[in-house]
Amino acid sequence: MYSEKVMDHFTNPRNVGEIPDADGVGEVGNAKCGDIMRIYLDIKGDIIKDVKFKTFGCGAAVATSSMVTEMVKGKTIDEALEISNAAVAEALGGLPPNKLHCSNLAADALHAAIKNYHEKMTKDKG
Amino acid sequence: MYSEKVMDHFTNPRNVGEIPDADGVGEVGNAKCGDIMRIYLDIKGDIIKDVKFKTFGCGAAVATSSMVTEMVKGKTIDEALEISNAAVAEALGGLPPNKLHCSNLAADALHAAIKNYHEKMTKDKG
Amino acid sequence: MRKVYLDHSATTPVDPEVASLMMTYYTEKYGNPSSIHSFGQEAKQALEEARRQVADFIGAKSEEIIFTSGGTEADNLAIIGVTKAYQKKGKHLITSAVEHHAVLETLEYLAKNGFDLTILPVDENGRVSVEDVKKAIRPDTIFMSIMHANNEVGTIQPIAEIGRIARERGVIFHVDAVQSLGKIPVNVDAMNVDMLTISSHKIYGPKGVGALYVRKGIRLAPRAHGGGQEKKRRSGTENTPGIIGFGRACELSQERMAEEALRLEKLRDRLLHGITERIDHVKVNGPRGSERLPNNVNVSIQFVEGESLLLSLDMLGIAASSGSACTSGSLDPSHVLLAMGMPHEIAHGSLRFSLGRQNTQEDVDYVLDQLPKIVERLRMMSPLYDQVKQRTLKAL
Amino acid sequence: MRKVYLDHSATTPVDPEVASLMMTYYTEKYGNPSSIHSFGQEAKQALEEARRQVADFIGAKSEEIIFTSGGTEADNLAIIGVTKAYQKKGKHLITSAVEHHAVLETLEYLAKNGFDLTILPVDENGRVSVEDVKKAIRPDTIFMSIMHANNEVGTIQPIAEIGRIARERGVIFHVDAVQSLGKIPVNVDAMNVDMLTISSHKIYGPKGVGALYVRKGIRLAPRAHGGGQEKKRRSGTENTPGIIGFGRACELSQERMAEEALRLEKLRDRLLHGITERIDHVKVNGPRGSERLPNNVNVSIQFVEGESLLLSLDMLGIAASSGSACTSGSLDPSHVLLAMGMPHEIAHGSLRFSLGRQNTQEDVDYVLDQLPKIVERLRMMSPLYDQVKQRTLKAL
Ligand SMILES: Cc1ncc(COP(=O)(O)O)c(C=O)c1O
Ligand SMILES: Cc1ncc(COP(=O)(O)O)c(C=O)c1O
Repeated sequence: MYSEKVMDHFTNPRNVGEIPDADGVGEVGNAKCGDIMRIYLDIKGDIIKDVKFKTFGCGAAVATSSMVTEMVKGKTIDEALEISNAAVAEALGGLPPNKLHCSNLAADALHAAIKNYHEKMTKDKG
Repeated sequence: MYSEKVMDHFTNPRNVGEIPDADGVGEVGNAKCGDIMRIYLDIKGDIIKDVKFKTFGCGAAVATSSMVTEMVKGKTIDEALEISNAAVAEALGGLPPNKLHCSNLAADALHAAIKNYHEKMTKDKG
Repeated sequence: MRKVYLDHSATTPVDPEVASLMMTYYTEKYGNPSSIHSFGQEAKQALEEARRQVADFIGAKSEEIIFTSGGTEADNLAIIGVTKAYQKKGKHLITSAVEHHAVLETLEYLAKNGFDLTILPVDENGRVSVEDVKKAIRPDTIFMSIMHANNEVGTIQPIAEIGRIARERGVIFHVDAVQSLGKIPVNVDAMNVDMLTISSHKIYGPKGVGALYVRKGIRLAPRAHGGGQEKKRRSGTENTPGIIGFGRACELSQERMAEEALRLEKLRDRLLHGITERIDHVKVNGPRGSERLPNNVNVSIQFVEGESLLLSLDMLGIAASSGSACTSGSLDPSHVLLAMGMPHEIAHGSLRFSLGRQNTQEDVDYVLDQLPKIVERLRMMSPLYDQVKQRTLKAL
Repeated sequence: MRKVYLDHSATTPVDPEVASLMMTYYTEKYGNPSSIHSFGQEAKQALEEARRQVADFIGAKSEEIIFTSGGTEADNLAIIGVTKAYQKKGKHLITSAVEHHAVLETLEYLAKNGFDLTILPVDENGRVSVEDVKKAIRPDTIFMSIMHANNEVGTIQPIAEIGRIARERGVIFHVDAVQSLGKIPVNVDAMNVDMLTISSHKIYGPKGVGALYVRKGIRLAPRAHGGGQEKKRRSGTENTPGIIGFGRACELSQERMAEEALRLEKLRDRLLHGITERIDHVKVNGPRGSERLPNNVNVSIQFVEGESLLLSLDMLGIAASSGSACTSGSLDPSHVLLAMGMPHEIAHGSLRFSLGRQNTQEDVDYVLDQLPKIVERLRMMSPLYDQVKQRTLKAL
């Protein structure tokens, strides 16, 4: 069903956990649908220094969460905003068709975290 | 499909053949239906002295023809008239349900031969 | 790696004796039972012997058995065949909310095509109420389908009572007994049943074979047109090797059932109790004791998702199944768990273990050893579990 | 006793290699392909590999193959599934008089339920005329079903030409290729076909498995409701071992076909000529040469009845089949022979020998040795033969 890469990320997910007092936190999905992804960002200047995730969901949900954290670490915010759900799936060597919708939201969680960071910044400034 | 007794009568049919100048000849069925049975009788007084048959038809048609000739030999005409198609099938240990109609006409052929005998008698007398 | 197959409700291995019997009919006695030569007649005889074996197992007569390609086809044939034959009598149909999709989807298809369908609710253990059945029957009710035992949570329905009511009210009663056959007694007379579906691959027979029992006198419109096999009720060259395998599997099940059910019940309870003892925030789904299939364990493990559990178990050689929506690719988890009143978020984390002949106590203990570690690992990853620890989310 | 099986058009033995492959999937790799654990995924992979093998053999894409329980189900699904999906476009259907019952009876069922059916005649060799096809198509024609090769007399139809016309006129074209597969090339593109039925047990695969090819873009209403297998087009737990056997059987057929067809053609002609040389009053049914299946021999032997011939042959170990009415228990002999203009009385005495992989020249010579004696014996018993000798009945 899943590619080896997906199974690798599911079995040994990278960057699991939380960042206390994170600069940005984003969450998508809900328990009713069976998938929740939460992403924590540590941002210095323009750069994503550290990233962690917590996910409730299927194999694809865990693997895409893990993969997006790998893809984004060390990148600028603008670069991070360019990462799409499709790009995450592709980096994993593809996902089964029925997993492309509800379980492939990791990039959305990332973008939500960045949005949260921007909002905090604006509040801090304001 | 067929009982052993049917197969025995099919393989080694009794009394196949014709009786030249038979006292009675009866035929039922037609080639279109796939079954023709013809029975020849040699009658002395009231007694069926000899009987032969020729049959075009399936295994059941041949076996019932053979069986009826065995059943009738040496019997009186009245006894012969009491033999029914069902009795022939029973004597053979039964027939498959789909053979009980079109292929189980040997007693009818016998009765036709007796009728033919009576007709001849009447003509001779008349 | 150790392999522990605990998905016998999905399918079973073919009994080696059954398989080797089938081999003979694939390669040596391969005649078409419609042929009149010896090859054909030899196959025909074996086919009729299998029909007798199947009929015997459910207390029916041979001529009341129609062989099909499986439980799904038998359910479809029962429902569509009978409603077509009796549609002039009425248009109302009854079923329950926890039926297998082969029943539910077929009835829903009819509901979209001029029939009127009542779907009975179930209680929190998945049981249909006899009172509800009584109330649901109308003068124009022609047909009712209620399963014997549920494939997900193992709930056994009060079929004999429901059947008695159906008979009193002149409603044709179909029962899907795919999951109960071979596990608990199935008898068409004792159960007051008019039609019954069974499937070979759930009882150590081959896949692709099933049967529909149709009580003598019930009319059925055929769905497969052609050579007129199965007394014109199901055309198509008979799957003789498969049917013969099914027949022998019935016979073997019949011999072993009583003893095996006791053995499985012990393993079932050991697994059920072990899980609830070792893992917190776990809910047992379905009834306990004799109202539950002897081989079914179904639990919801909160704050983790079913497919993740399955994949993690699989990596340790344990094969189970789940009522998670992610497994099926739909958004809604198991319709059975939802009908039992379980919230979506908990249903997503459900696991079914279904025990079978090869399973031993060591298998159960292996699961009890591994499952808590898996759950712990997944909960550490779960944003929901945090909230429980912080008491912002309600736990079971 | 010598055993000579000459009824390969009725069914074939399963190739030993195919059978042993199936065994593995019955007893070891027995997972349900819908399960996400390794047992299930292993089965799923093998299932998809089989789909590719089947698709390859007929020049289709994997996703255009729907597995069924046999040729009969595939024919039914094609005809009922497509007419249901397209009934708003028109109600006129076309077929030929020599189709298999799985096609004819299904279409006749539709004709009784609001559709309009044209049944095309055939010539004395059993061939449909392309001109007749052209004339039969009306503006409201939605569907046409013409078989590739006839199961009784081996006539090969001009499918590619008929398909071209169907495409030009926007008529969906279904072909029953159950008898041609593995004997002559079958290619859905070269044949201009939209749907194609094939069956495993005619090509040394297991009984109870078939497939329907449905060209991409053609809509099909499903007939089996349930778990949504086969992309929701045919619900029911997949008969994985059977399907895997079918896949491998296709591959083996593909490898061996060209050579085997030449070998069988020689045996066929030896048998045909041998019979007509050794027995008088015999008619060869169906065309000669390349318009006939390489493995089919069909003759009518006048003044004797088919079932008697079959039984007599069977007692000598020879398995054949007949177009006699007595075989089927109906009054009318083969609808195919009647459609070819043969009188009833001659059709009753028809015999089909269908050759296969195990048959040798010795087998053919054994038949040529025995058949004349049998015919002689039966003719001696036949009241019709007398008449011929007395010249009161017309002989061929
Ligand atoms: C209760 C129930 N009914 C019907 C079916 C369908 O049977 P089959 O798998 O033989 O199509 C199943 C199994 O999937 C089942 O569990
Ligand atoms: C031409 C043709 N179509 C359809 C069928 C039916 O296929 P099956 O035997 O797999 O049901 C047959 C074989 O009986 C056949 O010869």
